[in-house]
Amino acid sequence: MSSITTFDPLVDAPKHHHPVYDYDSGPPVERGKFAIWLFLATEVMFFAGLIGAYIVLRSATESWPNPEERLAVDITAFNTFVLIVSSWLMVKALFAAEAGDRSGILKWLGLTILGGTLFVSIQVYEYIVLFGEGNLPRTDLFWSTFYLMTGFHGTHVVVGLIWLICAWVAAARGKYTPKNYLGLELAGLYWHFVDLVWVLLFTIVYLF
Amino acid sequence: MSSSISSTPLGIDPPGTVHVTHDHHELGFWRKYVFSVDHKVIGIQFLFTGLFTLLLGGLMAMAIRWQLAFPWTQMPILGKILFPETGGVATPEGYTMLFTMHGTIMVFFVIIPLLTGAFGNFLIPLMIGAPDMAFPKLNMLGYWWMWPGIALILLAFGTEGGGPASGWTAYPPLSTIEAAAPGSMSGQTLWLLALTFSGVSSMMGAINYVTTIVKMRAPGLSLFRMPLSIWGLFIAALLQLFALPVLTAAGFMQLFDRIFDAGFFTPPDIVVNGFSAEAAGNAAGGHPLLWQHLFWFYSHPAVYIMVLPAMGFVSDILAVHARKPIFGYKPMVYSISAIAGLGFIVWGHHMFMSGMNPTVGMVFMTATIMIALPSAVKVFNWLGTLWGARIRLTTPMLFALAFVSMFIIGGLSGIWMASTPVDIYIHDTYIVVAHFHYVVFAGSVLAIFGAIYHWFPKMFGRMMNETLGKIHFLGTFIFTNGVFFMMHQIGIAGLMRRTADPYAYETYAHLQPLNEFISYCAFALLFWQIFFVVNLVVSLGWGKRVGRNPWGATTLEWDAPSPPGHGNFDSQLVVVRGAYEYAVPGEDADFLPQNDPSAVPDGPTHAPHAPTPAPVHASS
Amino acid sequence: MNWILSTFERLWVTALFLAVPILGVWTWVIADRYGWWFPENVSSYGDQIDHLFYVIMWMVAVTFVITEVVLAIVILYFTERKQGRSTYTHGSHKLELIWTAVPALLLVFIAFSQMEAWNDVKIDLPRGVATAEVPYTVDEPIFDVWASQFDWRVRYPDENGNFEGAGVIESPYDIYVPVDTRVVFRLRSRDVLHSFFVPNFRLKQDAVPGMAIPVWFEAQKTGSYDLICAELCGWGHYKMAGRVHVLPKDEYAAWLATARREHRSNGADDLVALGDGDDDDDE
Amino acid sequence: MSQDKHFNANKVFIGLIILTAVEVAYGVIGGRNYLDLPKGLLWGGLIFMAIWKALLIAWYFMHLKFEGWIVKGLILPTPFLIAVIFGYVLPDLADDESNLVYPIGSMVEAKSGAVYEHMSDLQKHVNPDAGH
Ligand code: HEA
Ligand code: HEA
Ligand code: CUA
Ligand SMILES: [Cu+2]
Repeated sequence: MSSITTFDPLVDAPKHHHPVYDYDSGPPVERGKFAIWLFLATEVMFFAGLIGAYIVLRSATESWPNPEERLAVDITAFNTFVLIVSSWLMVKALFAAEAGDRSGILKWLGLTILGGTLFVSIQVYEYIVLFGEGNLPRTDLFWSTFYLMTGFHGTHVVVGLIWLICAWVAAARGKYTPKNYLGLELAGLYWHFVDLVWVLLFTIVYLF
Repeated sequence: MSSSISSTPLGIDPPGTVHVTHDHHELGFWRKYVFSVDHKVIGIQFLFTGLFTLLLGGLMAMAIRWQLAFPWTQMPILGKILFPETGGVATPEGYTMLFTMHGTIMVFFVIIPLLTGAFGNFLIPLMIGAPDMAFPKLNMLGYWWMWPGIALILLAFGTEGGGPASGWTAYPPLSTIEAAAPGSMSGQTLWLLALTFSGVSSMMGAINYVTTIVKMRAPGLSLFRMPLSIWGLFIAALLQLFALPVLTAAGFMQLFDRIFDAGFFTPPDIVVNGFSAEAAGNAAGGHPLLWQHLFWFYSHPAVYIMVLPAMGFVSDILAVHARKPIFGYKPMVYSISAIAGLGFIVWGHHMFMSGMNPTVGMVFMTATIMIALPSAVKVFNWLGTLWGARIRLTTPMLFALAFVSMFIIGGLSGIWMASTPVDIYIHDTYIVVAHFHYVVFAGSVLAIFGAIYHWFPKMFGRMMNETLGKIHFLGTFIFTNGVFFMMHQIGIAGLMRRTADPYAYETYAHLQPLNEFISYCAFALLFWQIFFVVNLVVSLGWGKRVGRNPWGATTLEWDAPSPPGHGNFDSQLVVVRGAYEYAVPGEDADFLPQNDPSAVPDGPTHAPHAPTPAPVHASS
Repeated sequence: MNWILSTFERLWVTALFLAVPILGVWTWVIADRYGWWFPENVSSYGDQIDHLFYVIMWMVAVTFVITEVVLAIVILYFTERKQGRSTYTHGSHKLELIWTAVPALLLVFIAFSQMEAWNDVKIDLPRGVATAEVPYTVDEPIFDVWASQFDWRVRYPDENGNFEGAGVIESPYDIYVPVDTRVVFRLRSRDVLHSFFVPNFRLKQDAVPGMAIPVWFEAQKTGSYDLICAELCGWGHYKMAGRVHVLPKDEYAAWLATARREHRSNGADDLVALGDGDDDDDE
Repeated sequence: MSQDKHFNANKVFIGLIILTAVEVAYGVIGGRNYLDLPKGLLWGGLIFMAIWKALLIAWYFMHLKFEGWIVKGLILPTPFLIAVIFGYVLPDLADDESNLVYPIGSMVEAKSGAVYEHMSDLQKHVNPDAGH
């Protein structure tokens, strides 16, 4: 092949001791944050799939049972309150991080984790009660859609909690400076997202 | 050490950090070749994994072809492995498992890993002048998440009842009710898990690609200076991100149906092989079509995931070996995006006959037919690129040309199916099979071959043998058409797919000779790949060493050593012009590398008074 | 020497790519002779569908031949022969406009030319009470077709149009319809998805459990035709065959009368039997 | 880090709490137990408040408000795609005119113990309340 240049050590051999460089192109947003928002977009589509299925089955059904008769709206309303509070505490933690007040981070983040744990325990309790009453996913469509959506949200909450705990440890190690607390911010974004999804789920599962 | 860029878990150092490499203490074998975080190694891992699964899928195809040519006769070689208990004679349920596995493996474990996994990983950082992916560890994870998927899907064959048998589309209730088919026992569950794994894998990949392309382009590499390969991979990654989660959700719903008897897709009052959901005390009242909607919401965009990167590679290969700038670069970019965008609103064209509300079908039809438009723009621009060029008929070029030729066929047959009334007749006939094998095998796979021949020197620093390559091309091209063109014929004759033995029907009896011909071509196609395998192996060890830029190409990857060392480039690259500056008048070199500061800056992306090339006479 | 080789290469590649449109068109020309083409059409809307197929075929064929031939020509003329460079251009607005606009027009035309046929076949069906002109409607169909693994059951209503009770006729595999009559029936499934496919009628419709999908056709030629299941429904999918017998009107009436007299289904029971098909004999 | 991310978290928080309270009240009182408002009204109101809350969270707590167009752009396609899903699927599956012999999900509550002693079991589900 005329066009193919053969190997010439002088030009073609890798030059050693070269610096590995890293630079930033494009819009002013940290890679981590960019990626997390991409990830959140996929999460939105995931829940869109689940909720969409529910809405379709639901709105095509005449005899859909009344959720208020089957579910404890009051307890869950309180649970929603808990999650919103923890979301708010998370914001506090971020502000603390921004101010560079480590003990502040630990306090607020700790409370956030507490709130999340409370939420999960209440939901677990709810499940136990419901199972006790013999309401299983196989019982009927109401329950299968219910467990599908709340179940996947629950797992997301647990994941979020683990993430927050890691962030708490990192904070305790003093990893977050007012200049760079992105790690904490990302955990927070995920946590808020979980909260956001719940706001919607609570409405359409418990109140519709 | 992990790649210097990735030294933090998410690669989230403040931008602009300059790390100093620690190249000197060598990595151990494991960290270097197995659990490597280097995008090049990961890309090559994907490549060989993909070729291996391609072989598996291909062998299953051969078993399919044997059964269709000589139904219920003893299958040589493969029969022993696939149907030991019957002494090598296919069983009806065995056949359903065969094409289910063939389709699944080919789509989820061959084409997507090869296009996005192998070439996405290898090319993206190199082509945009980055030292590595944005999140190298995530990248490695993405590769290793695919293996459980492959393992599970192969394991499914071994389970009681055998592998999944409800087609790669897994339509319920066949797929959700265990009594419905032997393959719908644990095999189907494994199938769902396998898909979830591969889904997570490509999710990690996609996030990585998009972040890398958006955040790590070399200075001066504006979006509209990116090579079309990058554009293809970029848009494909976005398709993954927005479509795949819906399939994952649907997959979990099917798992719920299977494991917890949730009944999302199980209508009431059905008795499947003696089994009744209500009698068993399971939930019912769902709707089978719900699955079809959710499945195709992903799987139609998925078919464009399976072709857009290929289109990108082909565009680049054409430009390089035709020594000519891409004709209408921006229209190319816009059409890629348009195809992706439209791809989201046409999934219903797979459901015209499914009992879907026919009025909705009409809307889907119109949207579908419109997708031909951006595709047309691409085809004509490829022809425009070649017109007035100085083509070098290298092996990669031959495969790229083949892609153009074949994609036209596959695409055009799509128009029939897009038109609802015609689809009444041809839905689920072999016209459909012909259609998608033309776009997916004769299109994407040939493009992948071309890409392998084209970037092999960059991957391994050695050329592949041109003579063997051309022999490989000749046979592959001929036999591919022998296999798939004739499928149009049996399709028009009305033969429907997923049929183990059509000849019982008087309508189909006379089609056996043609099916035999197709099968012989298929076997020849398989054996012809020996030239490729030999070429691959020989060139790996003994191929001619090449320099950095054997083809005389302009894009950035050719500025790195072949194979590129750790960190890819000798130094920071600065891009000064578009990706396709070939044969620039008044330059002594007939190509201007994107990062070569000498000579004229960016040529105009549109030369208003360019000499009008002649396709216009042809196409009007 | 080298020159001969490169010329040879150029020629065989051109020939190869030129063979695609030539052989392609050729196979479609001879296809009919070998029965690689549509089976005979005997239904009223079959012509409409075939016609649309041909309309699209001609457009596609022209596009196909033009593009493929241009590709071959390009390879023949623009393969590197002597020294020299390719023309330096990044494209042309004019051309882009042309080859966007022309296909756009074609495609819009294609899209709209489909609507009517689709509407006739699938959307606008007779509803309400049957009359002399319209003997069968969605609400008073000629019969119900029940698909199940792996057979077709046809239930003719009794004299007063009831689909249950002893008067019902249950005919497995064989469907009898009068010729030149627009028959409307409801397609149903007992278990999984199936698809009611009669190639000679150009008729295909999936049967979905839980849905009763109205379908119509009008056979214009007597005879009996293959009924094929076209949606994967399990291991026996390939052998889920039936026959549609198109009888002259009077013969049909006679058949119905005799059937009503003799072949009476015991309604309920064999429907119970329906579910558990012949699956048991595969393992 | 962008430093200017200052907003009054407490205000947003109070807003969320109030909205939740109103929502629950509206849902329960407007629900089937008491007023039994028409579905459209009930669902409309609830969805409106839920989305309002969601937006508050995204806009402030997730400081979307302070992000550049690029981050906003990442999330932007999702509402459109969701609209596409519903736009296509609802008219198909949830359409009264479609040829279902039973309303989807009618098996909720209804559990036909003895299946198919008779053909008319299928028609039964045309009327959802039959069966129990
Ligand atoms: C890479 C994969 C790929 C690609 C690119 C395409 C591209 C297209 N596909 Fe295909 N398709 C599949 C993979 C793909 N498909 C698969 C796997 C299936 C089967 C799934 C299953 O059931 O198992 C399928 C099935 C399928 C169906 C369902 C058939 C059925 O089941 O009844 C339909 C129906 O509309 C369809 C349509 C189209 C159209 C209109 C395009 C268009 O994008 C094509 C556009 C391209 C061109 C038109 C050619 C180039 C243009 C010109 C030369 C310009 C001039 C042209 C005109 C003026 C017409 N495809
Ligand atoms: C997506 C990609 C893809 C690819 C590449 C192929 C490739 C092939 N397919 Fe398939 N096919 C599908 C996707 C694909 N298919 C799908 C989705 C279905 C539908 C399934 C369903 O109905 O559910 C299907 C169904 C399908 C059917 C219909 C079955 C039926 O409905 O009854 C048939 C029948 O002929 C068939 C044949 C073939 C043949 C002969 C090939 C040949 O082209 C294969 C050629 C491949 C080789 C010869 C392998 C060569 C190996 C190498 C080059 C690797 C070298 C190895 C190393 C270096 C380690 N396929
Ligand atoms: Cu019934 Cu296929
Ligand atoms: Cu499609």
